[in-house]
Amino acid sequence: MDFDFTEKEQAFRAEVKQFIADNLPPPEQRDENFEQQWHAKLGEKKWIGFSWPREHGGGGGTLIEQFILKEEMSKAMAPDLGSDFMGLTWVGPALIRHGTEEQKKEFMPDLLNCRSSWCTGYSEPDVGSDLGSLKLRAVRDGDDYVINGSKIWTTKAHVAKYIFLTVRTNPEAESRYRGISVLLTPMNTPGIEVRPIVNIVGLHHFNQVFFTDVRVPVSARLGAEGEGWKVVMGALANERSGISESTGMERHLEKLKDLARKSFKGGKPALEDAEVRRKIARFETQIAAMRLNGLRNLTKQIKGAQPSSETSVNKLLRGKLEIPMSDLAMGLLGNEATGMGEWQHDSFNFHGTVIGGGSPNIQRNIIAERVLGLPKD
Amino acid sequence: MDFDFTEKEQAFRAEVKQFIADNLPPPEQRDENFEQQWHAKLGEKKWIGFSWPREHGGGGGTLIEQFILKEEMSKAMAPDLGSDFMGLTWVGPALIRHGTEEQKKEFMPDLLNCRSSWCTGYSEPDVGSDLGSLKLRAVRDGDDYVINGSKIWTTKAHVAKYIFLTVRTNPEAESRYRGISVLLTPMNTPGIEVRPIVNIVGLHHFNQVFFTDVRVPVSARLGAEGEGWKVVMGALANERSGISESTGMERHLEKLKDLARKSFKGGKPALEDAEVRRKIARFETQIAAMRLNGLRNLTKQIKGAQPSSETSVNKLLRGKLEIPMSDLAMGLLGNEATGMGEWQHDSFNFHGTVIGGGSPNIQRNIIAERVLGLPKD
Amino acid sequence: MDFGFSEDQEMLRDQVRKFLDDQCPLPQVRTIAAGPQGYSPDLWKQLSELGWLGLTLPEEYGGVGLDWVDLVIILEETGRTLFPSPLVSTTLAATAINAYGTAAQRQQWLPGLASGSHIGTLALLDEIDFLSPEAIRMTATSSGDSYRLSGQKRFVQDASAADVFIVAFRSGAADSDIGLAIVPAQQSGVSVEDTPGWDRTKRTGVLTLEDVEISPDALLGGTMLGAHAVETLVDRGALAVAAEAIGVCEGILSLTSQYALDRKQFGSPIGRYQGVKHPLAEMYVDIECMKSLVYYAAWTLQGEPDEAPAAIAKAKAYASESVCSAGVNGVQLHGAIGYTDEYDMQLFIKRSKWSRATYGDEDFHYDRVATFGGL
Amino acid sequence: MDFGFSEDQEMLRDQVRKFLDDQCPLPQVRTIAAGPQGYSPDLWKQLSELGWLGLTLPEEYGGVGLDWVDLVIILEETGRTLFPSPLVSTTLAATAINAYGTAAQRQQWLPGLASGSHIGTLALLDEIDFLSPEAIRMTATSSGDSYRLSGQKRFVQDASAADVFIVAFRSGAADSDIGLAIVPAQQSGVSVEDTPGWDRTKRTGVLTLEDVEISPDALLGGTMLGAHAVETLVDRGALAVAAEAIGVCEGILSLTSQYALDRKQFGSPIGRYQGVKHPLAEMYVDIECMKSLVYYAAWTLQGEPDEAPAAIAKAKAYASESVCSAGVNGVQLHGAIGYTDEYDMQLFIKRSKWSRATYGDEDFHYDRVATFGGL
Repeated sequence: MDFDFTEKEQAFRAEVKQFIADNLPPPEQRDENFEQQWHAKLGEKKWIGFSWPREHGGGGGTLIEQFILKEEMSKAMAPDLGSDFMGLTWVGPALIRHGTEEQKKEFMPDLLNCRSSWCTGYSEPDVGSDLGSLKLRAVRDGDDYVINGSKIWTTKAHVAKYIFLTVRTNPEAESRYRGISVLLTPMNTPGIEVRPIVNIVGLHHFNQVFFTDVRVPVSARLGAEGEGWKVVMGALANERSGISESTGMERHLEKLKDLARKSFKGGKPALEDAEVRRKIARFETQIAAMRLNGLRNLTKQIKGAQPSSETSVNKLLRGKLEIPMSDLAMGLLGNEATGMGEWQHDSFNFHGTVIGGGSPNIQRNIIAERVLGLPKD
Repeated sequence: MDFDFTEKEQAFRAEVKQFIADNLPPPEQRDENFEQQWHAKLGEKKWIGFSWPREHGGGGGTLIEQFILKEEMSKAMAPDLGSDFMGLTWVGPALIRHGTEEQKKEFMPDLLNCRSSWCTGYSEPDVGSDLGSLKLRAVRDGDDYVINGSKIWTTKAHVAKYIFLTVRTNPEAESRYRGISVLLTPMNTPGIEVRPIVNIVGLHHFNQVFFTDVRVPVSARLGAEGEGWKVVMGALANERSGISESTGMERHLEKLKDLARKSFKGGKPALEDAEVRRKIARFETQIAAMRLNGLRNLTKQIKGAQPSSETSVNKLLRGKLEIPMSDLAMGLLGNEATGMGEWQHDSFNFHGTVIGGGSPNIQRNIIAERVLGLPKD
Repeated sequence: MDFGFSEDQEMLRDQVRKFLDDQCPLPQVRTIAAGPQGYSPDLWKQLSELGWLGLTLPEEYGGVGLDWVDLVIILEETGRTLFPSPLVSTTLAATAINAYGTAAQRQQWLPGLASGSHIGTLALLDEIDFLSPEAIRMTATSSGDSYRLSGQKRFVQDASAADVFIVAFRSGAADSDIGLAIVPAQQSGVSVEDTPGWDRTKRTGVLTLEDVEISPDALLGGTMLGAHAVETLVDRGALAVAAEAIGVCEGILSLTSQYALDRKQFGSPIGRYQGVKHPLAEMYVDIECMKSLVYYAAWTLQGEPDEAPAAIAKAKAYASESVCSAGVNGVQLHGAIGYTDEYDMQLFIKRSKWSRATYGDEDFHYDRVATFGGL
Repeated sequence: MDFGFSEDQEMLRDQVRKFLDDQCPLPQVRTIAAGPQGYSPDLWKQLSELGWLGLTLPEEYGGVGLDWVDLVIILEETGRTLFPSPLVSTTLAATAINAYGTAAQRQQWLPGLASGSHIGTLALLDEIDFLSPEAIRMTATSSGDSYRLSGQKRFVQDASAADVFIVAFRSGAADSDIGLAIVPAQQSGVSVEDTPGWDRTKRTGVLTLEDVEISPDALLGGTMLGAHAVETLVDRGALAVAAEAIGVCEGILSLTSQYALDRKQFGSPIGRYQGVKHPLAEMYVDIECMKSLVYYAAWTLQGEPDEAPAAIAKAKAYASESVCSAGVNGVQLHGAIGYTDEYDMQLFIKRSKWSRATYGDEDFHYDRVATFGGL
């Protein structure tokens, strides 16, 4: 057991810090051109797709280096590593494993150069987030699939150029996890219609996407027909330590501490209130545990263990932290809580992130069933 | 809406207070003869079975008067109203509704004079507390029932003279709630064996009771054959406001406040700790709500509403209060928590009362299914 | 002892419920909330005709002469339907004038407030957002018989709609130096700005006074009333918000239970799962407790006034805590749909945050419960 | 960076686990706990032979020269099986002497503690049960080169079993006036009384000193070590108890998960219900977090000593809170059987209360986390 980073890792951390010092302006000085310039610089460093193999245009970084990179970026309030979150998280890893040469040639360069924008089509109405239940039907017709049905909660579908689309190609497959295929589909394909879903804070991120006789060539299929489950799961398995759950929380904790330092409670400084202090200390402790959980999982993954349900622990912790942290902040704000501001916004917005990664109850089911071996309900 | 008690009720409260002042010594002065003398005096006042009709030897008290009586007795740390808790809670009300003249003559006088001691046979191994699932078989043989099987968690079976025994007389009944009968059975009947179950704090209250070819005459049956469910439910319905859940908690709260007043936390008086103060305030608020819930239910019952799941609310609240209250007390005790004493004892013992009345999860199911109409799991 | 509602009270509830369900269902609430005024003058007029506005005022001033137990019935229902109107604010302003005003002040203001031709509100809080009289910092300067007031009052409910403000101020450092002024919106030096907030069914604003004259007949009760008057009004506000919070929770429970019955997963309703049904059962328990505590607190106002502050503190503490968790659980149990603008759950969670904070959150009131309880 | 155990460490765990499962399963734990000594001298001898007693001591004193990460492995397992022995106490006493003792003191005491021929323990707490050096009130009187001590130390772990006590005292009011004395049990004026408690696998007692002489060579380190030494030892104690608490939670989780699989209701295991499976999932999450925090804290002792106090505070705070709720949920999920003497769950909940309180409960340590965190 050794929490010291190697000299190489420490050197890499120093490099990242120096890069940030040289290139990242504070948030208030970032203009509209900033992100593009920033991503160009990241691209030069090969820090977009940093952990992907070099032969696919990635940076060939280790998982630890990737963690260091992400941690430093998060501390510095840098934007995401790349503009196409869905593409980098889902499409790239799946392409590397399952893509044909043509597919790689078509999509990889744009992914790494921040010129792509992908959305992912998983959830469907009345089905929820269980991929095994997906119903969107694709019927083979010559060299095309013909698709009818709809996807929902499709983030950024209204701005994406492509959709990483899961469809059911064989409804009679022996298991409901077979018979699923993945199609790399341009969003401007005729028959695709996007209906916006405005969220609780009035923003448009989600969409419902309708497919009416949409024709997609067979050559757009990623992986073998009926093997879409493996394609999706393989992408999921890319980095599953849950370490990324904690970095955002650390940033959030610092903001909460700042708020507490300047707040009053019962007419006295909030930091004199034993309950406020202990609540924040509890958050700090849980977030420290999340970070260490992530590092333990990362170690296991580096040593070759197949990641399974480990991320559920940190996802659950995050879901259990965000709402109480926001409740405490709103309490510190007093009547200000009825106004507008970052904390007020978060107190609604957190519900999206808490539900988004699979609700706390889903994480609890996963842990109880897959780790503890309890029966399904 | 009127929380004022009537003049008659206020006069009754004054009478109870005066009686207590005249007759109840403080706990430390109560000797071994005290309970017997106390119960004799209660019997003279007709305060044992106080709400039962006068023609059955009861006191003819109203439900409000009964509440006043119980509340004052609890405040004064008086022992129970009568020595035979199970007999008075279950057997008496059932006898009044369903007993034959012979049965009433045989059992009622002893109940009211504290000469009886009943236990109740409901739970069975592998069945839990769901009466509809009970299996203990009674087969009719001439003028007798022959009983084989066992009951478990039978409180006081080792000292009781009689058992209020639920048996299955007809396993082929159309519903599992029919085919149950109640037999008023002497514990010295041949074939009954009692195995003690020692509890978590080393005390013997529970037992498993084994029945091997136990013969009970048909005349011992209370109510019609196969109608035991109604007999039990009728007894249950006697007073179901949940008001009695709160009186004990009020006493407990006062003790907790006393403990907090003399405790230290982080080297300072515990009452300077905002979290300790708020936790106790929250308990006080919840207990106030319990008392008022009880009074609201009592009002409904007096106005003729059939009591249903109302008691579940207070039972659940009690289950949710006892453990956190004990946790706070143990925290205030610091290292003393590892020793012996009332709070330490309670911190284990509460689990008995929390589970005893139906666990919090059972209460939640009852509320969700019977009140909110959600489907059974 | 009778802890139940009378037949008249049950009829009042039926009437209120029918009116709100017919006249202002949630689509209508959205329309009103999206508008600049935040209430419907047309519905406001109808409330006056129904007698809700002067419900607790004496009949001689156009009121109905009922008490706060009856008012609680109305507020539970306006909470359940998220009805947007300055009803609570106007009632609180009228309560202040009725309780502390001179005969002339009552005669001048109460009939208009009861008839709805005037909208009133309290303006108690200064920059320091602490609901204790000691936090009132707005200090008057004396000018002959009059006072002159400058400064800002924040978190003034329905500020933009109000015609008249009951403004707390002080003339000196002592508790007895606290007074309340009746300040008409059109008086010279008075201005109002709306404060943006997420719950558009409840409007809040900032009242700015620039050298506003408080003549002797604008000084409520004609004298400095002292800290106790402010505490009493804060208590009334807390009780009103707690009563509405009951309804908010009932709305959430009903919406979410129905969703749990309708929404199927693997072929059966999600309400089957204990992970769903247990939080809903807890919500029901909370509602029962809130009702008990709020009804009792409302009764104490007439029945046992010395008990009222402690009873109200308990009611608002419990209500703040419960409405907050009902909002959170309501959204969580809905999943993604609860997080959308088009589904009504979002209206309720927004109100839940408002209800928790307004007139003191759970910590503020639990601190009071501890003190009242001898700790 | 490698946040995993080495092969040697995994082998150590296997060895410990096998030994405890073979030599001291729960029926044997009950027998030992029912006895007057509270530990088995026979097993104690075997621990010494296995090297557990001197695990972290230098080899020159008969130790194994490993570190606290290795010790944590043993303690997780002794926690899981509720193994009753003065292992933690003896380790803490030896740690004190090894860290602060003079060469002569180390030579005199460590070989005996490593071989198990001596049992040691810390005696830090006075009447005032507060784990801060400022609460040490036992004050020495000077007598030539020596000190003389009178008074009582409470909550002394394994007091009756111990041959030697490390006693905290002060010679003046300053933090620097705090010292530690090595007091053999057989010294004149020393007496011990067992304190009854519910968890008989952990023994506690009161140490009474009546005018006991502390000669210069009995003064640990030959000097007044100051408050920091006491704080360091409290931290070690907290870490040891937190490490055992991991095992206690694992024991509860395994017992309760098995019960949830075995126990049928309406024909299917109760582990199917979310009301059962969700608390068990939470227990698993707590265990993972405890492990992360405890392993890291143990590593800081060598790897980043400045970080150790904050890391240990987090570990013990989380452990105290989790072990307490694991005990409660373990019993509750078992239902009535969890409340019986014959079922093993009762042993675990009793230990959980002990683990929560000993060397500081969650509030004590969260208060420290807040301070360390800049609040």
